[in-house]
Amino acid sequence: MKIQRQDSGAVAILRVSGKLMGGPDAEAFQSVVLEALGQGRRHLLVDLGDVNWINSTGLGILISSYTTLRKRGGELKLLNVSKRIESILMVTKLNTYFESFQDETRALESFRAA
Amino acid sequence: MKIQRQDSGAVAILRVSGKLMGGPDAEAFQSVVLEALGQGRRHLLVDLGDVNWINSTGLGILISSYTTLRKRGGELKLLNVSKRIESILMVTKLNTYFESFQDETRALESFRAA
Amino acid sequence: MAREIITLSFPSRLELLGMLDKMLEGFVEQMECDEETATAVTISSIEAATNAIQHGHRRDSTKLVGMEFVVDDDQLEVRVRDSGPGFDPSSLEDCTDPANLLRARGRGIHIMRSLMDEVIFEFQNGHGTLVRLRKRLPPHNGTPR
Amino acid sequence: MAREIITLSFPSRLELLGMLDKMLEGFVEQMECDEETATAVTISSIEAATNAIQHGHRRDSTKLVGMEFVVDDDQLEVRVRDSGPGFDPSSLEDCTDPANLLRARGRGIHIMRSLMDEVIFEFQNGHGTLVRLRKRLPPHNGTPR
Ligand SMILES: Nc1ncnc2c1ncn2[C@@H]1O[C@H](COP(=O)(O)OP(=O)(O)O)[C@@H](O)[C@H]1O
Ligand SMILES: Nc1ncnc2c1ncn2[C@@H]1O[C@H](COP(=O)(O)OP(=O)(O)O)[C@@H](O)[C@H]1O
Repeated sequence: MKIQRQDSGAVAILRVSGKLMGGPDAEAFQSVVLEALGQGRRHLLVDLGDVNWINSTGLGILISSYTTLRKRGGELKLLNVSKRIESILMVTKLNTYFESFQDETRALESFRAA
Repeated sequence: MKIQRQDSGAVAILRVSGKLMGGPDAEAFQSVVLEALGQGRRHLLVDLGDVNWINSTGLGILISSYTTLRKRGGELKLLNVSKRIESILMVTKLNTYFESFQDETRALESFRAA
Repeated sequence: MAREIITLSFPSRLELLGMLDKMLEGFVEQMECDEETATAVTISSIEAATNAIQHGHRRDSTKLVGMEFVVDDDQLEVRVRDSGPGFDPSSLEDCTDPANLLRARGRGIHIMRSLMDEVIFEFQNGHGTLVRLRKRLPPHNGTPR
Repeated sequence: MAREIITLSFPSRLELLGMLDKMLEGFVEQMECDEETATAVTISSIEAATNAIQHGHRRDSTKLVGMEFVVDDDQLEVRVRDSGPGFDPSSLEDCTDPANLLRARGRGIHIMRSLMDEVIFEFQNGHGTLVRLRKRLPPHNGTPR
């Protein structure tokens, strides 16, 4: 897993690539999230477009970050979710928590509207 | 393996996709070549850009077509050869027979210049 | 077509799940099954292998995870074997219960059960877990899968 | 790191070579080896498996091709096993000889020998062929391959 961060107002966009599968990825992800929070980014838009691979343990990483942000009044939304990740979100009912977008501009606007 | 044919003067461009590995592919390829020849296309430009997979048996398909064309005064050239196919052509010294291009316009011009 | 079996075994390292994923991609591709089946088989096999590595073998790379892909005309069965302590499937909590929805873990088996037609666990008293994941296949056009 | 072995077995059908290719892609990716090694291992393994299917088993899908990927710190060995009649490697013609250059076949073993450091054939008197393909690995940075 690799993460690149790019900010847009109060939103930190995290562009994730590679595999998202728990273990060491969990700590790496968490530390980027905490750094963004520390620098005043309350919201997170996670771009999964280059994630070719996720399992339920990787999903746990997103959930932990979601919980962290919610405590501070922030939101976590997803961008460019593949069919495969969509399937996992559906059967676990996590699609009710993670709002998901295919268009970056719209995703960013949705944070501002909130 | 799938083949799409597109003509440009005396050159038939064959856009191959999928796997090229002998067996049934050999007959399918040969019949497209014979059809093109029958319709007055003496030269062949084989676009391997969408071939994700080739083995030495698949190489044999290209060689048979090359031989068929040469007998009728035609040429066979390659377009968009991947690193992997390049490696196979190198170690088998077949790069001395198969001229190879990354640019379609140049490839077509090379037939006209001949 | 007669039954066909493909077998794979690999050390218990999470890093090897990427290789398994690629292999599954090639496997479902050559089976020419529909996309829903392909996604279900791929995701579920990886969940079961993840559990074998993490819970069965506690990431001890000297222990091997064994997999079998058994293709019949009308169904596909993926078997995942580890030599760990086993567990009690009846004691699992429902991860879609609102109270559990935001837990970081506990979704793998639910995902398998949701995507596959049948998920069977077999245990050999402390000698390992065998997970059998079954998916029915729609009638096929006669060429080998 | 201690020696690691991944094993795979599959019916003798050329269509399954696509799956093998994908698996190899994932395998070399997680080994994090250089591109030259990755290409060599992938191409050579497929050539050896093609021969096992075509020459060893004459595409009889009831016969299984067995493969082992043995990773040590300093080398990688791919073993490909069939139960066919074997052959005499010393009688092969040189496919790069101008007289043979335009033959449609006879390049597989040459390709393996060109790309790998060592190619060893072992025969068991009509009980099969074992091809061992070896590639030395450059010193690694200590993380598991
Ligand atoms: N192969 C296995 N060996 C031992 N225990 C297992 C195995 N698979 C699952 N379990 C147990 O079942 C629980 C639920 O598994 P699962 O639904 O996949 O969620 P998670 O792996 O995220 O905990 C695990 O936490 C573990 O206790
Ligand atoms: N596994 C095998 N079992 C039996 N014969 C084999 C095997 N591998 C190779 N051979 C023999 O060696 C010859 C050369 O093989 P190779 O160089 O791969 O070229 P090709 O497969 O195109 O003929 C084959 O034609 C076959 O006679």
